[in-house]
Amino acid sequence: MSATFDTFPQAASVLGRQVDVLFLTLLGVTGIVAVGVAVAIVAFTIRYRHGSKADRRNPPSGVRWIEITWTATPLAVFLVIFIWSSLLFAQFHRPPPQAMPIHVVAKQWMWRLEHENGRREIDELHVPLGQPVELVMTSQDVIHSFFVPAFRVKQDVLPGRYTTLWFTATRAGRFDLFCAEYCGTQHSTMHGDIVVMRPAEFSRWLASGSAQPDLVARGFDLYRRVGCSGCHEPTSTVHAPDLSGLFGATVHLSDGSTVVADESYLRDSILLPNKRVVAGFDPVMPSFQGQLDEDDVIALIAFIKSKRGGP
Amino acid sequence: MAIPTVKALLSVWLGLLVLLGLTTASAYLDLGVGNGVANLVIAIIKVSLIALFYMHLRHATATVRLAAGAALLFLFFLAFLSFGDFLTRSRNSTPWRAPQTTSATGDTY
Amino acid sequence: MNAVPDSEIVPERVLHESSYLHEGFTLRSWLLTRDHKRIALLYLISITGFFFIGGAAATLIRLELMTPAGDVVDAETYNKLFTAHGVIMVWFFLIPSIPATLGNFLIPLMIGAREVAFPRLNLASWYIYTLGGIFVVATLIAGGVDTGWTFYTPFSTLFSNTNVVLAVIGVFVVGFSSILTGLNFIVTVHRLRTPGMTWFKLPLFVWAHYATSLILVLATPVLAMTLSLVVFERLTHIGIFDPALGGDPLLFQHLFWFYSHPAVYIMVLPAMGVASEIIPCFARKRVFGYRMMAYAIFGIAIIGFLVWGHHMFVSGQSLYASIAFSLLSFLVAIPSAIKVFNWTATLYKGSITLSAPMLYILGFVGLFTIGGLTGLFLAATALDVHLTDTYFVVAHFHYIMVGGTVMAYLGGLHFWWPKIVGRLYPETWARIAAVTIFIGFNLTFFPQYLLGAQGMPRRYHEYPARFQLLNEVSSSGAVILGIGYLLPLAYLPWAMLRGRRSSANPWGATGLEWQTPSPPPQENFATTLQVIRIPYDYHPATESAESQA
Amino acid sequence: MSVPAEHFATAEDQRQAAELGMWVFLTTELMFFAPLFLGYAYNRWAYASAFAEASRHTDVVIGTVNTAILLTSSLFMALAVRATQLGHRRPTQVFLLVTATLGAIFLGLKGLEYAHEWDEHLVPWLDFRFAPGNAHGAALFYYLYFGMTGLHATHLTIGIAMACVFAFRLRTQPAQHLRNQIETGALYWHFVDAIWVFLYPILYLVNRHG
Repeated sequence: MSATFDTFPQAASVLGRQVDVLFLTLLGVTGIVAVGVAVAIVAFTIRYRHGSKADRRNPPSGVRWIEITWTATPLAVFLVIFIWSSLLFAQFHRPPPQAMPIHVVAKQWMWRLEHENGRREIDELHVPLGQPVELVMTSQDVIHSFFVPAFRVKQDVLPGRYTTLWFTATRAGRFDLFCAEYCGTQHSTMHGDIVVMRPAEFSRWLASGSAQPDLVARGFDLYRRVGCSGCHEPTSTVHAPDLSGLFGATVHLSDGSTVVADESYLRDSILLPNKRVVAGFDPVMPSFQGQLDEDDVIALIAFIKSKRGGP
Repeated sequence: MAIPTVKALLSVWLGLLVLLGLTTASAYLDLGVGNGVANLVIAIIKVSLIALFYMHLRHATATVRLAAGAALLFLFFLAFLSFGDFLTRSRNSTPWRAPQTTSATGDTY
Repeated sequence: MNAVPDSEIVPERVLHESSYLHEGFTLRSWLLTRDHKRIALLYLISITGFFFIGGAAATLIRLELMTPAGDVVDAETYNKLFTAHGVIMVWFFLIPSIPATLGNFLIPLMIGAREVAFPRLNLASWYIYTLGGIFVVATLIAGGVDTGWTFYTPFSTLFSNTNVVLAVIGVFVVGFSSILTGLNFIVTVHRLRTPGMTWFKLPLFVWAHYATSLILVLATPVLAMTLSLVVFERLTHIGIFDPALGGDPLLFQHLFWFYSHPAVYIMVLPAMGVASEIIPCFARKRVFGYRMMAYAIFGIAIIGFLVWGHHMFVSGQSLYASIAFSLLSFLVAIPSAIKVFNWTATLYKGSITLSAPMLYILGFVGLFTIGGLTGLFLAATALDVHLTDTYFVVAHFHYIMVGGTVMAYLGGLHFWWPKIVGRLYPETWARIAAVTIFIGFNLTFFPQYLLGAQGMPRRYHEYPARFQLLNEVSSSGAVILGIGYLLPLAYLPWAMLRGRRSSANPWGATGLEWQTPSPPPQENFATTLQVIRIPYDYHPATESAESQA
Repeated sequence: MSVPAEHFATAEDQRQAAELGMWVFLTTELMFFAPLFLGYAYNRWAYASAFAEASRHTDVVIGTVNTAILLTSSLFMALAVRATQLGHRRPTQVFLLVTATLGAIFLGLKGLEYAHEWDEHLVPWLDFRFAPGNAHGAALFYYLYFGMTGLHATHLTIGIAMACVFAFRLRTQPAQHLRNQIETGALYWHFVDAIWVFLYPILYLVNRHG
């Protein structure tokens, strides 16, 4: 047993503190109900025990206004909690635009994390204090779940798709990272640490380490090497969509629908190109499934993101 | 219980075959979304004919009708709520939240 | 709801000899019986066996978790243990527990019928259950399965190297036994009620089982097909749940929880039915708000179908769907709350005796209340993000399924044991067992709420050392809980052979099942009953006065 | 009227119980198909163009003829029920046998169709070949196609066996003795037919004009 024993350790992220306020409020409300029911049961059981002289005349077998009251009151309380919780939950799904992106690839049974400048980590993630960080995550095999109890965040990491999670750490230090979705034999050993550092310290840390090409550079290299440039360069003779300014834009598809070109869309377009074809183009792009691993796809997406459009 | 006439049974059968012809023919016209809708509507009419006349739902007790309808209702629940997920998955933002301060390079979410 | 049978008081000895237990003593007379009462006993024996197999797995799990390191069993064995525990307890104990034993035995008796509508199907359902059980036992013998009871894809389809197919076939098969039981109950309640037994004279036990049956027939087939697709996908390496092919694992989760969330209500609604019989009887008072109770049962059954997505708030489900499911989950809590309040109100101005069944049921109400209230934390999206997949969830559903269902099941077994075997259980032992189980249960599972709130994930073979103290408390509690469960296993069979003879109606209860001798004759009732009284026609004031006189 | 089982007060009670029981069973049957329908809807939405193209590779002639055959078999089943209700033994027997024969023809044609699909490499887990761009979606389409039609064929086989057993029993028993069984069995038959009515457009007619 460790030295500290905390029934409810303090949250170390911006949203985590708001979660705790909601948690404690709901704990108070439900505690009152639980104690109320328990007291009523014990009191009735003693007062109306068989043979006691309590007044039992006119026992009620249903009183309309009481029943309405104890239906409507919980309903009202629940609605308040629901709205409060949903507003908070929506924030979990809306990372601030300036959030620092980090790519996460989970596999049995480790976490691989990659910073935008190409610095990679395994089972350990360094993040700056007080700055929003957004994780774009995918899995190479089964479903995992990225869980940092101190930040009150958790998000399943799925194969074949990106999910995102964001937080802003409010305390420096080391925090547990768990895999929370059962993922096979060594599930319980798939943990790591989140290291929250002061921004200056973090910048130094980020710049250090073995020099590697950053994601965009790696993506550009792949872009030419696997043959994307053969069709997607504006000078190409093949009729293929231009990638400049694509990221974040609204894309019109051949079936008449529209989609915002986010990471998931780009990922699908590389690996399953015929799933969603852009309007006005023939479905001629080959699938790159099997040729590219998750890291490659991440690098390509980083490159496409870097190709901002406009003058 | 009422025993149906041969004539009634035959008319239903003819109706079913006509509807089959309709659904097949409609498939060869380009109606856009209309193709799927037409197929589905005709299938529902056909199944209703079968249920009402061949399966005697027309004369059945309320309980039996309820049993026949229950599965459809719960099938609808299943489809409605799971598609509620599938169709809204790519939309990350919520309309009721105040927009975040956009960064210089544009709001991508 | 009392009836006026032709022969209320019949010499006890005479009837004893013509009871359903005396219609043949050969194995054949049991294995080929179509008597719903005997089939109930067949189920009772089978599910008790599985309860102790599942319990053995739980014992090993708690033993492993005594220390942070994985030192008792290796990781793979641990995973197989919690999978076996889940699969067996969910499908081979909890789902059939109250419906297939007490429900089978009592529903025809409570509505004044001689049999269930389809006696042969009823027997077939037990054989199908047994066949499913054989597959699961075969899975264990072949080395077990390590997917967790949820069989999440793509782990179950492409990555697990264990006996997934065998286990899934077992669950698939046992599903059909549930379906047949549900079908039988629905038709029985519709078509075999005795004259005068209108819907609003039905005991709430029957209401609860009717609603449960609806869930059984509507949800179970979805699970059966979903699991078939998992097997197919595993064998052919193609399918709609496989992301490598562009399939979607969330599709599996939607389908799985479309069954498995309502399955929670399959487990707990019958328990509510049992509570609604026992509380009025030992409070000598009409159940408070009978109609509201009946509506609440139906509300739970139907809204319970619309909340499955709250298992998927962090799964990658869309934000909008999550919020909708969250709202619906809060709504389903309302009828549950109504039921707790109504049971409590039933005690007011009653004349209360704390016999063993009542002790179990008061325990049920308390534990179900805690389980239900903590469910609100999980229905709240923002809190669920932190709490889901931790021990908080484990504690929550054990409060509902073990604290709720198993307590009520045991309470019901005690309450109707005199009816089932014709003899009384030993009251003192039964009270000791009830209190032991209540204490042991809370010691085992309350610490798990704290563990979950602190962030300990579930299904962990080893864990950080700071979680050890609470795990030790939990494991110690499990010892007390285990002893508590062994007590009835000893004294209930003993009572069957040596207990005091019971009269037809030892509790002075009002249900029709008490209007026939204990144990009942094969045909249940000598004559067709005519129901004229309201349900739960108890009179606390006069009864309490009589006892003082 | 046959003598009711002892726990039913009257034969009419028993008949109604059997009818309700069969309807409840059909409810479970429909829910059993539900994951296939949902899986189909999801993937048709996700892979619209692949599903359209894959559907064009099905044999629409056999599919349409088979639909007509099943609808006709339902007519004969309904006629058989009518004959039973009137107590006509021989006609019941004949109608049942015609129904079963039509069902068997359906299965035969279905088998022929499967053979074609095998030749064209459309069986997803055995040497599946398809135009590269849509291969993933088409494989899922054919996966669901074989799943749904296979499950339907299994149900139909049970239905055929049932009709034959009834026809056989009618050799020695009067029609009224078998009335409950034939009525409920017919419900099952019509249900299997109704499932096909939905399968036909979603498998064969997704995009015929393209």
